[in-house]
Amino acid sequence: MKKKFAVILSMLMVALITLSACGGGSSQKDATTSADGKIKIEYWHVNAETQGGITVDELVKTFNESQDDIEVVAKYNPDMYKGLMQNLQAEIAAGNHPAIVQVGWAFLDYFSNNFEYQDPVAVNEKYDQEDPTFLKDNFMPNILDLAKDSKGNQVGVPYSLSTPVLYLNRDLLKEAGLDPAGPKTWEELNEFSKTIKEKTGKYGFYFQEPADNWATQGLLESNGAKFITDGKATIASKEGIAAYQFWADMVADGTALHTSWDEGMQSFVDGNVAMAYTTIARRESVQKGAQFDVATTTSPAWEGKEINIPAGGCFLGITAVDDEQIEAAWKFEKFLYSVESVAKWTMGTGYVPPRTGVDTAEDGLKKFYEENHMMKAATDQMDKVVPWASFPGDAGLQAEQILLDVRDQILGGQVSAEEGLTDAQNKINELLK
Amino acid sequence: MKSIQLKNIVKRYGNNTVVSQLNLDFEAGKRTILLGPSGCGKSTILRMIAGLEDISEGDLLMGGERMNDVVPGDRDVAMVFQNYALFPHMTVEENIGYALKIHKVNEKERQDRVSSAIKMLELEGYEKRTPRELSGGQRQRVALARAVVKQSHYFLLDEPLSNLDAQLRVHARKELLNLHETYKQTFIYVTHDQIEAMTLGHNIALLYNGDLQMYGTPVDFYNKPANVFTATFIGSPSANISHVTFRNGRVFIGNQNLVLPEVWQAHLTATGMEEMFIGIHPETVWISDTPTENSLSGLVTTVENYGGRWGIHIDIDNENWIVVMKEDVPVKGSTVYLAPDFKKMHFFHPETELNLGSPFH
Amino acid sequence: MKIKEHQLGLHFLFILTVLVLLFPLVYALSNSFKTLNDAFNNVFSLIPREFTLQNYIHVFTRLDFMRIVGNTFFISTTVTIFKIITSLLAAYSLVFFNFKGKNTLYFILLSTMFIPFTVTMIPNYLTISSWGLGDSLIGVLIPQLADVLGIFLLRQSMRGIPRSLIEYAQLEGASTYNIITGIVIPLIRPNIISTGILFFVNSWNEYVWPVLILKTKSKFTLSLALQMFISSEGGTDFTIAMAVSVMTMIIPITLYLIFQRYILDTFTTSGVK
Amino acid sequence: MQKRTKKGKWDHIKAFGFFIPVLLVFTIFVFTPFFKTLYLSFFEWNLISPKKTFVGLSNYIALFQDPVTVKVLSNTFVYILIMLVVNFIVPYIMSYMMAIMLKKGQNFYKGAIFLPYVISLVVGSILYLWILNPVSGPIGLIARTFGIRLPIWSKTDGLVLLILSLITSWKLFGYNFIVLFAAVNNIPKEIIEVAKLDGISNWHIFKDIVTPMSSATGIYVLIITIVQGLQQGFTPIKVVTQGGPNYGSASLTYQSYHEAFTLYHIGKSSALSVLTMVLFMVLLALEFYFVERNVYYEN
Repeated sequence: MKKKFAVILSMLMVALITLSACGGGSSQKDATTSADGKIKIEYWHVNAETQGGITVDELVKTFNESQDDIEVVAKYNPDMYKGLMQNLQAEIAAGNHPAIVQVGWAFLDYFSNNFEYQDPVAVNEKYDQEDPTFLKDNFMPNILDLAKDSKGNQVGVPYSLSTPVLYLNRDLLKEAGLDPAGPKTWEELNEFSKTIKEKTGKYGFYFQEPADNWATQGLLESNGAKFITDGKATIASKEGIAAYQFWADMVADGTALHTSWDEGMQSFVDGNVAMAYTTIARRESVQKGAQFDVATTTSPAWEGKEINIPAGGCFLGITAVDDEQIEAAWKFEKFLYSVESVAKWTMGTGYVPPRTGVDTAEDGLKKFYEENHMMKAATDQMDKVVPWASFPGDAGLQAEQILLDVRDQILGGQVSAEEGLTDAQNKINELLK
Repeated sequence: MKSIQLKNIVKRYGNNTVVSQLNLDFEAGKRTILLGPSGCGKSTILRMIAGLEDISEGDLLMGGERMNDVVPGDRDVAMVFQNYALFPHMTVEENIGYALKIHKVNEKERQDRVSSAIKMLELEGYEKRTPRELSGGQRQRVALARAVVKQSHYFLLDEPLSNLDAQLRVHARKELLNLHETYKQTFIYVTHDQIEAMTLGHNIALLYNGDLQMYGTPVDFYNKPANVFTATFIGSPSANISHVTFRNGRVFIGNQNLVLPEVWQAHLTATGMEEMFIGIHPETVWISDTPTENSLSGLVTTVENYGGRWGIHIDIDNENWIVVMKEDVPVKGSTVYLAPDFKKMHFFHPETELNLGSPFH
Repeated sequence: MKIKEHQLGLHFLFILTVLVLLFPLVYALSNSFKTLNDAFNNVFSLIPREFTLQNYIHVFTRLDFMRIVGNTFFISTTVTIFKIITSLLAAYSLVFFNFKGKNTLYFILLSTMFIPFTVTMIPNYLTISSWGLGDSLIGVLIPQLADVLGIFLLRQSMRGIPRSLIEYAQLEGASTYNIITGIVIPLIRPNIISTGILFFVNSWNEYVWPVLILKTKSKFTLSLALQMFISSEGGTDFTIAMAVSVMTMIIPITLYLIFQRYILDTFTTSGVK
Repeated sequence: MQKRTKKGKWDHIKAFGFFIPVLLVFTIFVFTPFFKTLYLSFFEWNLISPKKTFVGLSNYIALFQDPVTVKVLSNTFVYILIMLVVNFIVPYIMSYMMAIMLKKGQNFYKGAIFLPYVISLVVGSILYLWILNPVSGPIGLIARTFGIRLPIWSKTDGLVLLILSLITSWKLFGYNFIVLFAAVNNIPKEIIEVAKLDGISNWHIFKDIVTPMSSATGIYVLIITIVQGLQQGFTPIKVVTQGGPNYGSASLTYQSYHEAFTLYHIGKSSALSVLTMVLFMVLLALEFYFVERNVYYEN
């Protein structure tokens, strides 16, 4: 009897060990070549089903069908670019390398400082003998520059490009007797909001509050402030403070809603907020939920000033390390940047095409734009796009965090914009030393 | 049948010695009772024999073989637990057949043995019931059947009747006797009840604080208690013990004295002691309400009705005695005169409390 | 008369508690049958303005949902079986054997309940990855095996078994194997079942770890399926998320309803006796 | 027949052998990581860099100088406090009401109240995020019909702690309730009947008879509430507020997750985890002191 028991016990152990061993065999050994001898590369993305996940699958499928010796495996990373960066940290710490990853703009410098990556222009030249200048030929220099880090290295190629636009609930605007075309300036937006609050009792405005400062940068820099000047934080300039205080004042007098991104957009979509300033990537979800006459308009300007809005979204970085993988990664990347693929990407997500020649091409987006007026606001302002302020060095993420912390303090009314921003600026510059 | 011998057995839990240097023989085929108040170590001894407790020192011989390190399952003992230890998830039948199943006795024989045990203990008709559907008495019989069916040499019982009510207990005692007469195993029975011990035992081992107080037949226990403890433990009510002084052929109790018969005088003089304990069983004293020759006088403080017998509590110069009588009961507060039966009297050593012996035995 | 009012008040209190606790479930169910538009604009009504199965259809057509359920089921079942066996052995050892350092060992194991999972997360991720188990179902389930809850619960229930039953079996020569399979397991079967269900449900609801480990769609579990419809940038597709939530809840709730009595009994003895 | 003998140590070996599977997984996935975290708390590291810089105690010093630590600690204590009220005192009183006062419907209430315990807290958090949306959720809309604008709780210090605790309690309430109910229900009815005959009020019965007689379970639930609250409280924080506003809802557990996976301060995160563990260990010591030592288990 005891023997029987010992047998069972040891079977249990063996099962445990083999379970782990088997798992290892299937997922690890052939990470680079699949069973049929194909080169297998991983494409890491953040695109949930509501944000282009469907299109990613289509694109990968099309590409794999067109290739005999390369197989792309798309890997979804939850929790956006931050989540992807977390997973990448851990994966690389464990000694594995995906081939292509989406890197959020806020992580540009962090990525280039901490990860091994391939300069896409160099890869283009080295591995694509037929078309060694593909990137230079098809990308506007200012767009390609978005993916340069603070030291001037080309870290990747812009892929998902978004800009913040102003969403309008035209029904509410009309109800309050306002121009349904929406405000053109921030000052006007303030007036609109006050009227809406008085006439309808609802919130006039919601300014997006995600875990980054992308739209905030647009608000401040359009007023003439600069997040970063010569590698130092300069956010607490007169203009920066004024713009921030403007937002805080709207929250304080109850015309603007101060809440989390999802809740804020929920309230816009169900008609409790008249105007929302957020990314064009939300277009589809807003359109699907809204029961009212919804429209978008270009980012408001400050009276008499130029609009400066940062590019949102991500670039593609090549993290493959051996030649075979890099070459395969390039082939896939080139496929993603073809006119057809980019068009598909825009239609599936609402991101603005990063390369030239897509907007007007018949097989591109011409028809799509004609049917989707809401996209127009985003494409119209592409010439105003500036790089996302990415603080240099290892402390960049913490600098970003300091700005997020101060946002809650200022909007919550605990400190004035002047105090908050000055303090944040000092802290960041202390870190950047 | 085989005997069990304990040789210099010691049981310790940490620094706490529960059984010290115990030597005991359990005669083959005889019923031996381990008797004693709770905490005296009697159950521990039983469990050591069964192998459920390790033996700290000494030898356990079963059938002449040293068994200290043999696993319980191979000691060939059947045991009945105080709470019966019936498996609640098995039927009566399954419970009884469990041991046979474990020992891989073949199906046919198993059935035969189980059904004969069931018949023997009058459990027919209850085969398919689970223990919780049985009465206390029935459960006790299942536990017995379970032990019987094993046909082992040794039969250990740990207070098997303590969960039964008084009437059932008498019946169950008789049943146990019948069982043993049939199978004649070496039978060890743990109890704190002296009546059970007296009625069931061929031999009784009385324990107190892990020490053997007396080993003997039930008759010896009453007639020749080995020491004060034994005298007070046996009998209901137990023996009256008083400190006395023996001088000039008399024993002095308080301010009174009794003249001892000559045989006693000689016997006690030979011990050379003056101070000692006297032990007198309550049934061995005559009481009268008029003064008699060579008697003690005392005041009746309480009269208890035992049903057909009375217990008379008497204060003899601050010594409290109990006397049992059947008729002519004195009333509370009256003065009575006590004349003990000198043949049934015991004297004990003042320090060791050992029986000083009797010239009548 | 005072007594009656008193009972009424009590019932009111308990019904209110039940409503508060169960409202989210009803809300999820109701919204999973609404269109997104309906969900945004018809907040109050628990009955959809236009009843739609679109959310469920979407989930099933867009995702290989049966596979996702299968993956989750595989992980939860495996975790449950292994944990029941290992916990049973450990608990048996704690209750019915005496050995040096037993209490210390139990103390140490019990104290792991108090280790915040953030402590073990990073090193475990590295371990799993270095074994080549990143992005695999096995990688998701293995670390879940280190859980003291089962030892705790089964130890409690085994303590309820009268020692004499085990002693009797030993006396009859039953081996440890016989005792465990023939006596201990049948006697505490309800506790084993409910502990198993708890393991299953906890593993089923596991969130942070699978989301950290899994990346390939064919290996997704329900937690990731839910995550797929929540994106900060693209927005949350609320009604689809609700459909996924309902699908996620169905199995634990069904199990609970079937074995409710066992589960409640086990927990009523998991306290301190 | 050859008799098997107890081979002195065999039982010990078997007893220990039964622990091998458990010890194996615990060693790999709990004990080793535990010491690794302790080790990492003395380094500065970002999880991927091949270079770990030994910094001695400076991570700990930085923690003690950081005002955020103070805030997170005080949040944690507020969470604990709210949990104790909502998840310990309330179910204690309610279990008394059910066991002693309520005459009918016990089984239904028990079953229904326990139900959320089997449901994912992630699902619960998402649901409550919608239901409790102060502008657009059902409660917010009702309030508005009365002309009240609810505070935006997710951005309001203090209030955010309360709401997140309530969300966590939604899942854990049932378990605590059931366990406490069992303890209260196990008190011999005669004792309470005698008290009622003597005209003692329900409150006094609860305070003077029920609480002391169920105190062992009471303390167990008390400690489980604190610890589970802290562990499970992580989920709604992560799903709903990500620690905001300005660390207004971050607990110790969340903060060490945040330091590690948002800022990649592995050293500082580890130090914070160690600090959290010390806190937990104190609670555990209390648990053993009160529950395991002072309680007599019948064999």
